[in-house]
Amino acid sequence: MTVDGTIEFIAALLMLSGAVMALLSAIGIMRFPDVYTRSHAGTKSSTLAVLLTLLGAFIHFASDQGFYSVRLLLGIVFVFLTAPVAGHVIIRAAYRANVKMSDTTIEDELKGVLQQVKQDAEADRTETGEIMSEDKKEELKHQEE
Amino acid sequence: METLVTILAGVLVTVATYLLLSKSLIRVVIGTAMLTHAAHLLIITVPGLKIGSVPILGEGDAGPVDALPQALILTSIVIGFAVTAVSLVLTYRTYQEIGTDKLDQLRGDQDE
Amino acid sequence: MSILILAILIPFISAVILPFAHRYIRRIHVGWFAMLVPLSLFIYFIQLTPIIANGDVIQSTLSWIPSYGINFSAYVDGLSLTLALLISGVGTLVILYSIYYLSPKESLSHFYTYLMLFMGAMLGVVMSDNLLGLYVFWELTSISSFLLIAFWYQRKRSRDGAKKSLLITVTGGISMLVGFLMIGFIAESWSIREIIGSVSMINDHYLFIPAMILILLGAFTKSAQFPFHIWLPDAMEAPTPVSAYLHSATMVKAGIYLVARFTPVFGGEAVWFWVVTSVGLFTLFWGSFNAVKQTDLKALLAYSTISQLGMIMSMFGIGSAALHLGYSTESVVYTGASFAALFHLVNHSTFKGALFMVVGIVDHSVGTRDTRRLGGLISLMPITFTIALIGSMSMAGLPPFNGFLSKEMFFTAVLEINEANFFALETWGIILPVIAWIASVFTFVYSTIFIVKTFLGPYQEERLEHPAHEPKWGMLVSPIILVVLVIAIFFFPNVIGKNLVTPAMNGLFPQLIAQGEELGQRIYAWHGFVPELYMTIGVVLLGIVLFLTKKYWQGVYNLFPEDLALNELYGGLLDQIESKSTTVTNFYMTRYLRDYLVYIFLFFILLIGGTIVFTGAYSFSLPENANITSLEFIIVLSMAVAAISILFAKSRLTAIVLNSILGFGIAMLFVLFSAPDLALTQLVVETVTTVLFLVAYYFLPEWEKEGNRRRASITNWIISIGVGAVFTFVALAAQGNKAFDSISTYFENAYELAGGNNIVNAILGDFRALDTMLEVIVLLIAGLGVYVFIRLKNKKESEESD
Amino acid sequence: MIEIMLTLALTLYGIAIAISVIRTIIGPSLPDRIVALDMIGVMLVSCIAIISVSYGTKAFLEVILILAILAFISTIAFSKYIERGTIIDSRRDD
Amino acid sequence: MIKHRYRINNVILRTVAKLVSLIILTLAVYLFLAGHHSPGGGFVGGLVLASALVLLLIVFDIETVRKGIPVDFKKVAAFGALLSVGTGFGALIFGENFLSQAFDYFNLPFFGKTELTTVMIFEAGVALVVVGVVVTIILSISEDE
Amino acid sequence: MNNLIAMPMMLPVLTAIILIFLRPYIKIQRTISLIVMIANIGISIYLLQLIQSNGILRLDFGGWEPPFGILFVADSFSVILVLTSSIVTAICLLYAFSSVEKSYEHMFFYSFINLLVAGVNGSFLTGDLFNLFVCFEIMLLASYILIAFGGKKGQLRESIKYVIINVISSWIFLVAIGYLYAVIGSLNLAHLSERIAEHGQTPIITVISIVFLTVFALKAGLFLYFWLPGSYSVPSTVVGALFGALLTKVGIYAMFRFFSLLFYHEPAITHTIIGVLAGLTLVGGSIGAVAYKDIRLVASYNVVIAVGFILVGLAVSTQSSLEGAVYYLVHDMIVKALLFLLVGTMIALTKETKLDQMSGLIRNYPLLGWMFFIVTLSLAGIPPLSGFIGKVLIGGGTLENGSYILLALAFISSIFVLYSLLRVFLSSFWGETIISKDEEIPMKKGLLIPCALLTIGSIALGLGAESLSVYIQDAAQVLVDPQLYIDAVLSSD
Amino acid sequence: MPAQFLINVFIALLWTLISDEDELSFTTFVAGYLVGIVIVFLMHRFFGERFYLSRFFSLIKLLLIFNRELILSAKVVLGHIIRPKIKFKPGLFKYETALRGDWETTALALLVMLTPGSVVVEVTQKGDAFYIHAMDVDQSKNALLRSLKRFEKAIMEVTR
Ligand code: NA
Ligand code: NA
Repeated sequence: MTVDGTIEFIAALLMLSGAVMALLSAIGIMRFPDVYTRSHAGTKSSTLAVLLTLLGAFIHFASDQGFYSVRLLLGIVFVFLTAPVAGHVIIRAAYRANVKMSDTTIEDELKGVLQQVKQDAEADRTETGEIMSEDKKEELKHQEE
Repeated sequence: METLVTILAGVLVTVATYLLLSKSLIRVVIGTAMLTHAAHLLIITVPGLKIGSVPILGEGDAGPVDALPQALILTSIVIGFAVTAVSLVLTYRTYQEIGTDKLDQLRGDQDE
Repeated sequence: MSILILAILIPFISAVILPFAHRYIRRIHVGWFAMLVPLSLFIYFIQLTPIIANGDVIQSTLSWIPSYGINFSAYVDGLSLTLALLISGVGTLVILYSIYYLSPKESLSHFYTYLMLFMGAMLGVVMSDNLLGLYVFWELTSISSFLLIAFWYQRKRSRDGAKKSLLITVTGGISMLVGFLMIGFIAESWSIREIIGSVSMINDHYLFIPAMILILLGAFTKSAQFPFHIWLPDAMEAPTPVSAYLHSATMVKAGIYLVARFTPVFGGEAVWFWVVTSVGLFTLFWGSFNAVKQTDLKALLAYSTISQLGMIMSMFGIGSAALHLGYSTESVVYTGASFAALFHLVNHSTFKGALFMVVGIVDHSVGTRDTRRLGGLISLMPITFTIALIGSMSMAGLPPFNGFLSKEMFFTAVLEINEANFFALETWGIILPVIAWIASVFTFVYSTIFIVKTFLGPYQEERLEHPAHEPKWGMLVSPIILVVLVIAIFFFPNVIGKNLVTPAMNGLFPQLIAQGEELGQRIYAWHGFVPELYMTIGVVLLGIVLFLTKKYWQGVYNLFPEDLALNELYGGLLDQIESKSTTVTNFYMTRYLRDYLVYIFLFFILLIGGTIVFTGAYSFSLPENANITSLEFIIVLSMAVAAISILFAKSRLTAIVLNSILGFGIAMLFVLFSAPDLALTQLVVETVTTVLFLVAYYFLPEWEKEGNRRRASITNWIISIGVGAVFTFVALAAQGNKAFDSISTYFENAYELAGGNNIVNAILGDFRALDTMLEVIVLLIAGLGVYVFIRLKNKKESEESD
Repeated sequence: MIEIMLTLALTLYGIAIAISVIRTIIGPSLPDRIVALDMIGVMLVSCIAIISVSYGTKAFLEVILILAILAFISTIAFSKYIERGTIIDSRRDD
Repeated sequence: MIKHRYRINNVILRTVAKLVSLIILTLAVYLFLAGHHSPGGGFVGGLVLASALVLLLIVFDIETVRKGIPVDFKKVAAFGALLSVGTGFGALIFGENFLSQAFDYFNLPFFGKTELTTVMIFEAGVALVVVGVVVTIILSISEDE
Repeated sequence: MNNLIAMPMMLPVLTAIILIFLRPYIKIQRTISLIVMIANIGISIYLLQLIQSNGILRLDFGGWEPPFGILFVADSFSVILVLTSSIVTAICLLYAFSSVEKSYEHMFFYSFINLLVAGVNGSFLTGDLFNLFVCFEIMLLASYILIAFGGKKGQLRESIKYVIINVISSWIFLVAIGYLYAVIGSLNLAHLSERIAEHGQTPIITVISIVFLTVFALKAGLFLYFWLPGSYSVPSTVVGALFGALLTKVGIYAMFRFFSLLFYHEPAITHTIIGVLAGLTLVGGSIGAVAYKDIRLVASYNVVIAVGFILVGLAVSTQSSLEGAVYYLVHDMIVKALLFLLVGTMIALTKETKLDQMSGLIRNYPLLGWMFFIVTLSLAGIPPLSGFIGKVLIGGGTLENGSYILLALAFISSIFVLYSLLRVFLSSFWGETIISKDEEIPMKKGLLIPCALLTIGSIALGLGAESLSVYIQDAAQVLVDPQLYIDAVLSSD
Repeated sequence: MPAQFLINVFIALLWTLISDEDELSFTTFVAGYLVGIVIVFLMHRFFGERFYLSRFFSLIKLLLIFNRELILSAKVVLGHIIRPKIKFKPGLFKYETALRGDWETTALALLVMLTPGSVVVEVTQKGDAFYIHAMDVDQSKNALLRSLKRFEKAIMEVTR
């Protein structure tokens, strides 16, 4: 195996391991009990997967075509920058929208603090035309099941 | 692949048609958007799939794929967006003025 | 432009000018100006008589649409001239009469405008050689008649009468137009003369008889033949001068004229003979029979007119038999009927015009036309009575009045035709003289009623609006002139016979004339003791009996409510059409979008599916397929699943999330299929659309369960799958039937041609820049439109007021 | 060898995506769906990278970036919608 | 409208969004310029630009964005359309067919051999319309009372 | 190079954009719009002359030769329609000046009108399949906005249906383009025609032609007209008039173009279907026209009838019937605009919409009444008004072709036309006058003059039919002989 | 600090011009920049400031720390995923941070969130504390707290 060949192999390996990571994350979002834990798998393990894959691609292009793709690097940066924020925002939304935590959850320090906040949010939603009521009904129904 | 994609387009058409036949305007609007997807899949399939490289000169070894359908689809995507925007806004204005988004309640007066 | 054309145009021109004359020259009654028109026309036509009597014709053409041979080609022969003289002559008298009849408070300018329109149109009808030109004028007569009937349009009865006449005559007119088109099509000419010239070539074309029937429909509706006569009594809502002019002397004669004019075309056909003759005869009977029971003098005259028109019609029918026989001695026998018809045409105009004017005078004088309130006017209105007497005696067919002459000739004709042995006349011929005779009896009866009920018997002033008195002299002039003619024609019938009727025969039987047939006849008041005379005597005797015993047999009319039924049929038909139309239209125009979409989709499925089956487009081989990788398969599958799941999504947000998956999927396919630009655009547009949905969701209600009944939902499924299947099927068939390579290899030179490596971009920005430019405009419209939708709101929704 | 690895990688990604699609469909809560959707977006980014490698073209690199950006924007939008019901405020709230 | 009785500390999101939107804007410009030779062009450029604005609108609010970019987006769209259609008419001045585009290569200081084409103007118009319209639509709906 | 050909579309587009910047200046907006329409009239007339002397003209956009680029093709058929639409629009604009609310005029009203016209003219002129789609979209988008301009309940309710149905038809259009491109591999109409002729109109092509037929049937209201009455009766008067005059005509135009230029090899299938649909349309339209008392509905169903009537001309496809159809198209555009303007004016003056709620208007508004009477006659094809010649020629065509049922339906329908409008005239204009002189809403000259112009137009078109005949024969010639079109487009010059 | 950067660029430009090649080339510029770095580093005390690239190095250090944490905790999460039975105990706890300002707070939050197994749910109004949802409070809370401290320190090296 030539040097180039080796590098390309490494690149491919990176990509493949990224794929494995992704698969595992996907399994995670299937298996985990509530949206909070699922988000751990969903928004972040997959980040690593992307990191590996894009890196692999970057290396591949660099060795194969001598092309250092700024765009790929930028992509990596971008995913790193945004993925966690996305996770944060979803979780916050879930929490504020009263999505139940799994029964195994052992502490919730935010509960007391946000009680008032939640009530306010509740009031706001009804005020803005019961936009959420249907969504929430659905959730509640699911959680009952 | 071509057949598969065409069948997918067919499935989208079926689903879209079903949505179009519903009472709720929002469903109908989503249906129209889905129809557009199906048309695009059809058009992209026309010249045959995966038989050329990207239609950028100097990229790839095989000759470029038929670029014309792509140009058409691009135009259509943008038009589709415009139409969706308009119908969405109409839907919401209708709801705002008339108080329903149910089409069976949007029949209007009978003349006699 | 020749004087002839000008003659037709002058009434139209004056129709435009008269309102101005009315407005600016207040001191003189506008009718005087109007009268100048027919008067001068009459003089013009009179001086043409010698030429025409000589056997010559005058013609002149005004091009209208020469490219299609549609012109106003004026053609004057004896037939045309006869009618033209009637139109202008009676026209002059009627206008003179109207000057005194109509109150100056009426909208005179309208009246005379309509009248002028009518006059011009009528002249056009009788002088047109071009079929389509004729049709133009034909419809104009219907329209001007409509306007005149509804002259007092605030009255419901006027409007109804006008509507009825217009609907019936225009319908007939349209039928006639189709007939014209057919005959023009098979003869390849719009010229009646040329068509006559080619009759032998076209008369076995399968459209020949349909064309004949259609043209006859036009003639029958216009001439108020049974069962289309129902409009004429209602048309009596028009001012009396109009009734006198249009609805007895001229317009209703247009149908008669048409039959005469087309006799040389269709005359030899049995269908023509029987249809024209029998419809005419039945109308003759039906009109006279019904006239008897009328209590309104005008209605009586209306039915009388119907009857007389039927008589003329039937005579033309009988006369056409001559063409069946061709040039022979026998044929002259039958042409006599046509001769009589033409003669009666003139006679009828004189006495009927006079009678209508009498009714107008009576109405004007005492304010009613109801025979039950009238009576005993003889002493108070002696001149009027005299006129009425002469008119009705002529109408009844008694000497020494012109009606007698033509009626005798009519009897001769029906007797002659009874002898014929063609057209199955051996069997049915006897019916003709029988009906003719019976009808004449009733004619005698109603003529008697007209005189007796109005002028004899007790005078009941308390039942009248005003006490009876003779009218102004001006009103009497016209009827007097007419009755003078009634008598004059009796004594000098051959002035008319030789100068008008005989030349007019040329128009009916040009083929026979060409072969040297002599169709002119001398008219005699006295034939000796021939069957005709006995028939007349019988008419008088039985007529008197029937008149005297009327109250005993009047119950017969209750057995014949059919006339009413016809009217009811008309009214019922209109009501039914309206209400059924509403029902039918409401049935499918549900104003429910789903139903409309169902129609569209069914159309799509059935028509396209049907075409596939019908053309055999279902046999094709699938296109060559590229391989499918597992990723591709999964993506396609995921998209399908996501799409289907949208249908079951319980919240709209779920739906839009799933829709986003679709968007991602499409973009991914674009990547897989080497379309980076598309993938880019798709992604951004998808996201922006999603945002748009979310923004709009704020204002919209959460979606509810559809709550469709099971059946509706099954229907929806069937339709959806049908649409999907047809779509897919045609797509596969199209891909499998690739016939040509795409033109797009040309674009692969994008760099040399347009200086760009990105072919798609080069297409969008250069090769097909117009699409792009316009698409940008589409976007612009959407943007501005959304802005307008949201900003332009009804401040205070005052529902539906525009 | 490398080709097989890439194909395998794509297949694994495909399976991962399929699983995420299932999560999107079954929910149960809306945030669950958003999490899954976000994940699909990010995984597609990887897929495109691999496809670029296997097709040997640089033409999709922009797509990668754009997809990453848009997945982010979508997620933000959805989350804000769930949180507030409105995704674009008229006025500053702080 | 919503009365904000509870406050969300959006610091993470806002901070990242500022950064991200810079990246997106740069990318938009890049896509626009690169379109002639690689994927991109007026449409995509405009759309990406618009999506950056959408991000800012979501993360911040209309008031803030308007203050930051004080233009009438309807006019932007119209101006873009004017540019695009204008190039069409422009060709008439040179006696060319409507919408004829011209391109040539120039040696410019610093840029070297550069291709300048009227398509650029055309595409700039396209991009402006896209931005203008997308933002107009979203703003119009969002601002509705 | 004939850049002039682009102007009927491009001038309105440019104007529309410029007017956006002139938003506050209503007077200027009006003036410019009107000037542009008048310019278009002039250009169209000039083009007609040019076509007479030089044959069919074309403009290759960007200089790209067909079949690769997009081009506009100006033959007599398309230019006649452009001319008519420009005239109608100019007159409708005049009406708009006195009838449209100020607040609308500030809301880019004239821009949208210009864009609508641009879309219409573009559709007439384009020689490219996909470009036709785009032009349709411009027209449709503008119509989506205009139909609901003002945002009244009824408008929103109907416009949403209108939009959805048109979105679906546009979709079918796109799909059809995809199908055809798959088989033929080109987008240029002439090139498509050439290739189809070369390859033969195979079953699949016939099937595709029916897909196109579905699209155009929807747009034209051929058989699939159920969307039309609702939509056409809600917009403001001017918009309604433009819709009635222009929109369905574009669908009709496309049908004529496609089934004379592309899919003319299997008339036994395609043209028969068109004939059946036309017949059914005549029946449905006729029934609908007498079914309702709302005068806007009466007018709308009359649009439907005309569609059926004109399409009879295509179903028959003889030189004569095609000439008749072109005549009738021109006539119908003018007269339908007039009808809708009159109906709108009646409603504006009485604040009523049903014919039995109006009475005796002729006393209050005599000129209006007489114009309505003339429009009634004209639509019924009564000579010498404009409908006559078209009717005669189409009738003649059906005879040549032996299509007697169509002949019968076409002519019976004109009785229904007459009856439906006569009902309005009798009930609304005649009868007791119920509006006294003091409560009478004064008639604005600005409303009357445009109507009068159109009325004169109908009369002039009827009497002066000959002056158009050379152009119309030329138009039909191209429809009969597609090779003329192909040669003009594909020859390099 | 911007001054240092400008000087560096100036040096790079100078270098490019001195090289006197036929064309202006990017690689020469980069070489010049590298030379400049050395020069500026040697002279940065004259400007009385920190060497501007020291932040850069701190940043790299931060990244390295982060990567270690990332991999470690990814292992944990993945471990949970592949374990046949799920038996972690999630929880939500408060963490008070010493960091201040938008950028610092954000950076820390990003790092916390990138670390699998922990998500910031809310930031307090003052921005002085996070509410963190951890996937397995039982086992990894302490480890998480430790890495948080490390992150804080590393961030401060970059920003202050
Ligand atoms: Na009334
Ligand atoms: Na009425």
